[in-house]
Amino acid sequence: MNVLESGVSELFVKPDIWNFRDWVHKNKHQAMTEKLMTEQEAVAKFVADGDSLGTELYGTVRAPMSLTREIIRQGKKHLKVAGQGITEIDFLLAADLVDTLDITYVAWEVYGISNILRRAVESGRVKTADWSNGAMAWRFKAAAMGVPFIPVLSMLGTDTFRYSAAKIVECPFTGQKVCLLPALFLDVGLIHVHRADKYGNCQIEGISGFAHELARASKKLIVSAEEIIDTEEIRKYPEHTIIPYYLVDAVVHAPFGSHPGEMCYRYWRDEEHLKNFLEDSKDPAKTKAYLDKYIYGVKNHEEYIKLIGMDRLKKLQAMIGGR
Amino acid sequence: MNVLESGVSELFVKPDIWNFRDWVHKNKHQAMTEKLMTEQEAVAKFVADGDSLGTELYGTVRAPMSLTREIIRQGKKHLKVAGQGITEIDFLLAADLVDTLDITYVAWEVYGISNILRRAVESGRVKTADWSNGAMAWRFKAAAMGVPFIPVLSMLGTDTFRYSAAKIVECPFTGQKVCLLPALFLDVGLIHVHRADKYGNCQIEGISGFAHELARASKKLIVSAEEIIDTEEIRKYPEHTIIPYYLVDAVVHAPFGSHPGEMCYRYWRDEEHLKNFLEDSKDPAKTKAYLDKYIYGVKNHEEYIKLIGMDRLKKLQAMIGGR
Amino acid sequence: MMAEYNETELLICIAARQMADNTTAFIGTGIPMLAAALAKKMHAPNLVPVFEFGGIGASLEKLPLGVGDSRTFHKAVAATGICDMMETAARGFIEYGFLGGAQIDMYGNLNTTIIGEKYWPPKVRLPGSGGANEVGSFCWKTIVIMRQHDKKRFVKKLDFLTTPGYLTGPGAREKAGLPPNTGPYRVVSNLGLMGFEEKTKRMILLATNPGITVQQVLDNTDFAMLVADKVVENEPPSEEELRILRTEVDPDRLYI
Amino acid sequence: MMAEYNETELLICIAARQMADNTTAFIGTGIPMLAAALAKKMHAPNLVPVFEFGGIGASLEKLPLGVGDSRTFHKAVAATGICDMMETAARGFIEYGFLGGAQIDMYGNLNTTIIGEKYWPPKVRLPGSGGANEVGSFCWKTIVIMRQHDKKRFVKKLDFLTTPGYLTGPGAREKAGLPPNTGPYRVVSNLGLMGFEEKTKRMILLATNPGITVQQVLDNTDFAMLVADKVVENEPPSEEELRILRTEVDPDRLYI
Repeated sequence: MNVLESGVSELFVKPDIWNFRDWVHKNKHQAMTEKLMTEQEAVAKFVADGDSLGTELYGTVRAPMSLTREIIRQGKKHLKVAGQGITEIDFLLAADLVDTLDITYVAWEVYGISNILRRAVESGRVKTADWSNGAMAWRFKAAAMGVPFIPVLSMLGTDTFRYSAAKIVECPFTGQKVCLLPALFLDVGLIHVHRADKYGNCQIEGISGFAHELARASKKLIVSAEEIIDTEEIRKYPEHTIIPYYLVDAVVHAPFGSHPGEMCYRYWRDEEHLKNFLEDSKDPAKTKAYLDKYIYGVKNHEEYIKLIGMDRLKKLQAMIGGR
Repeated sequence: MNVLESGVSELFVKPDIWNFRDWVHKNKHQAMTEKLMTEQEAVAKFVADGDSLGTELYGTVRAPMSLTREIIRQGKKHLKVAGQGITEIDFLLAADLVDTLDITYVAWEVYGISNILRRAVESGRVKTADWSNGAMAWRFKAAAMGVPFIPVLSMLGTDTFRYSAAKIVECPFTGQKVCLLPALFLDVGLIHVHRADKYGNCQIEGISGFAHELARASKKLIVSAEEIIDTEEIRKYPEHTIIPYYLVDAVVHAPFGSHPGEMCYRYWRDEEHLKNFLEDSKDPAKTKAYLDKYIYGVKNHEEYIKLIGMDRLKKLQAMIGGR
Repeated sequence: MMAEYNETELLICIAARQMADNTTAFIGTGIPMLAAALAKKMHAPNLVPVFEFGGIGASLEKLPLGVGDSRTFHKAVAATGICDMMETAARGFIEYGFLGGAQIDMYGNLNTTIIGEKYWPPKVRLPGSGGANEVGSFCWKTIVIMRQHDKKRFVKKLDFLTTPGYLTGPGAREKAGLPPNTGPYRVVSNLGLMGFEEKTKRMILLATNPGITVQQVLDNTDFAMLVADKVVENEPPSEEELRILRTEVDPDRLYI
Repeated sequence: MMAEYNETELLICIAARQMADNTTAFIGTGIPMLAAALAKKMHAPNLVPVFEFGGIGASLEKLPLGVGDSRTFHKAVAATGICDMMETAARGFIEYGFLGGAQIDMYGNLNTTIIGEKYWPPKVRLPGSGGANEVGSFCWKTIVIMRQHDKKRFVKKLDFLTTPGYLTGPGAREKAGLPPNTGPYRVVSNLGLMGFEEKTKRMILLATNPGITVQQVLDNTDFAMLVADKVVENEPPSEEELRILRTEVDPDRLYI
């Protein structure tokens, strides 16, 4: 294939579909098996040093925060992170567990840029390749399709393309320029959902972000759920299953698993907590103190919930909008 | 782009995304406007001779049969049909309205091959290009993504590829052979759904086939619905909207719109009617008689329903499984 | 006393026995549906049927009439769409794929598109690939059902190669760009059960059906069929298999 | 008597006025959300807000805090995902796109990635493209909000071209492979309102904000800004606009 232009950044994860297929065939259960376990068990079993890792959805929104905290607690390091997010990426960077970042956006939206990202990248500790938000989602989509790349018409003409690892070719049907994005197959994906059964069949309410794509792009998939439901419930509305069991390796029951982020129809985001962390994040020592208190200082998600306090969490529940 | 091999069939519809974008921008409403109309109005307004046309789902399953019958009644001809189906394709072919067929599968599943297809294609009246079922769905997916092609790893090594209009190239990331499918942008798409509001926001129960993709691949989209619901219902469960209003040009209220096919959770397929048609289809005169009776002989879907009879339809309702 | 059975019942039973428990299987219309339902009720209760229009893990309490009908996702664990199913197979999640064909060659390649020498207009137009091309490309093991074993169907050269078997032999799938370690696994016909020889990827007779000789199979095959060192005879349907098939799987006798 | 207002309120009002009724708009965090909500309550009741993580046509009764939060799809007509949204824009269904940036050049190209000369390690690491690259590539008309109009932000040369404006001038977008007839439409800053000259695709001053002179705008712009033949003065926020903004759009004063 005649390549007109290539992005100059390193391709941190090679788009090897044959390797993915073989891994799946050797390691995943085709039948429905029970996968309920704790965060500790799931992370110990399915996250390894050096893994490529992706989280969904987005820092303050339906994010797998209890899983992220457990990864930090267990000190899984040299991670290759697919960086779309806020809190979860900030945490991983602050704990110094990240080697490379396929970054599209790490910041606090209206509250501004991430101080932790700045320190991690400007110091040269973390290597980056840049992509657009669409590009990252499409890279997962390519992996979900089981193909090595996917064509898109964005990224073109920009430094975002130039400092990615994408390629531009000429379309053999129309002659137009097309940007090819390499599929992003992850070693581990983390997704927080509203409901799952013990086999890993999952339902999500509201927007689905890139859950469909990331779930299918992951060799190992750890799901945390606000609620564990009976499989009969799943079978009653099969069209609501966004993640079928065979994609899933571990199901973790994690009420308030997205805290300090929100979970639509369940609880609103903890604005005060987030603002305090954002303030702390300006200073490395205070950032460390935050991690010490909220992550290293608690044994597990249950203790974290106790530390935050049910009164506070009930208030967040009361603040969330209905349908 | 260095093409290793090209399918030899004609590309009946060019994958022109710029043309699609311009058409959409000039002709579609961005705001929510009321689109309720009859089959007659919808087909008269939005189907033209020579159009490329696709139907979803599949002959005997949630198929837009009332719309298909109306197209035949109005004699829209020289159609370029995306051929995945049974009854609806047989009807269009029998009425001699089809010039070209991007075919993946036209047959009666366990009841065997289509006699009407045989007559239409073996006589040389209808030109064909062959594709796999996945390939056709992916061609719609490419169009839905707004790109001119999509890579897949099927079709390779076969005559199905050779007599398609696809191309094989070398992946610039991995060096492996990849089949590129041209996007299939349709002039008109027809989809039958369970529920729609007057603006065209649609919900589908059960499997969604390729509704997501075909809806997004169509310049003009006509939706028929078993039930017209209030927009408040749509807004209550926005995650159940598979087709948002802006894709839709016409909403037709068509109870039993999939007859003689089934509609999951609503009514079972009319086995006797289908078997009789299948028997009739063996003979051109009898096929014509069928069309005369059930299509040309009735003015509209309402009359068709009367002809079939509510007693019969109620029996089909009683035969369908629950959840 | 041996139970009486017809040829369809025999095919269903032999096909059902090929599927291991705790696996996923891409199911087509007809015999594969019955075979999957029977297997689930016999030796493979945890078999997960997958249908190309989106049904995953249906109960198969009632027999579907088509690969998209509501019975393919009745009490299923998921009901998605065709792209998701094909892509699930593409990513290596589906063990078995069931296929049928008008013609098969010695490498397990299949024709379901046309009969005759010319593509268009063809002498006989068949249905086309449907999902077969993806099933034959992506599933780890494909099982082919051929109801009629004769020289017109087990041919030296296909009129049209719709769905890939081993193409032209060892290494050909990989060379064409198809996934490694995939391909035809079994062929179930009214005369016997065939597999594919490891080295040559050629079709090899493993077992004959009750009352059928090896010679009869060879006489009804246009290409040079390999023959296993020890060809066994397939067990006829057991009474248990027949009872389940007739009273639970297809009580309305839609297929059998 | 003229109502008092702050700079943020002015920016919101001017941004809101740029959106026509009966259109779709791709909405980012902050000012675009307030502008869209205000426009809906003023002149554009049928404006449809679209958010990148899947919210389509939300009521915007309560102000979202992020582009994925539950308010972006509260009472929405659809709640899908990021791919669907980006692809909807790719197919030409989205009229307006709202963007912001750390730097903008005379062709409306934007930088939100790094400050400094070296990509890695950079002097200052900014958030990255996020959805901006797709918004700037696919929406028909992009509207850029620049809260601070000065020479460090309205620059001759970007440190990094994150999101495409007109790139290097007329025809450059098309040459790069981007959709025809798209690109930057308006730039709303604290000093004035800019557009892009038809022929040269260069930024052109259309209107100054109340109390701001043309010369002030030019003095605070590093590149040679074109100036319209007749530069008008933007109307200050009306009492009606301010009332709605303060009591209905952002009663908790999260942003204003």
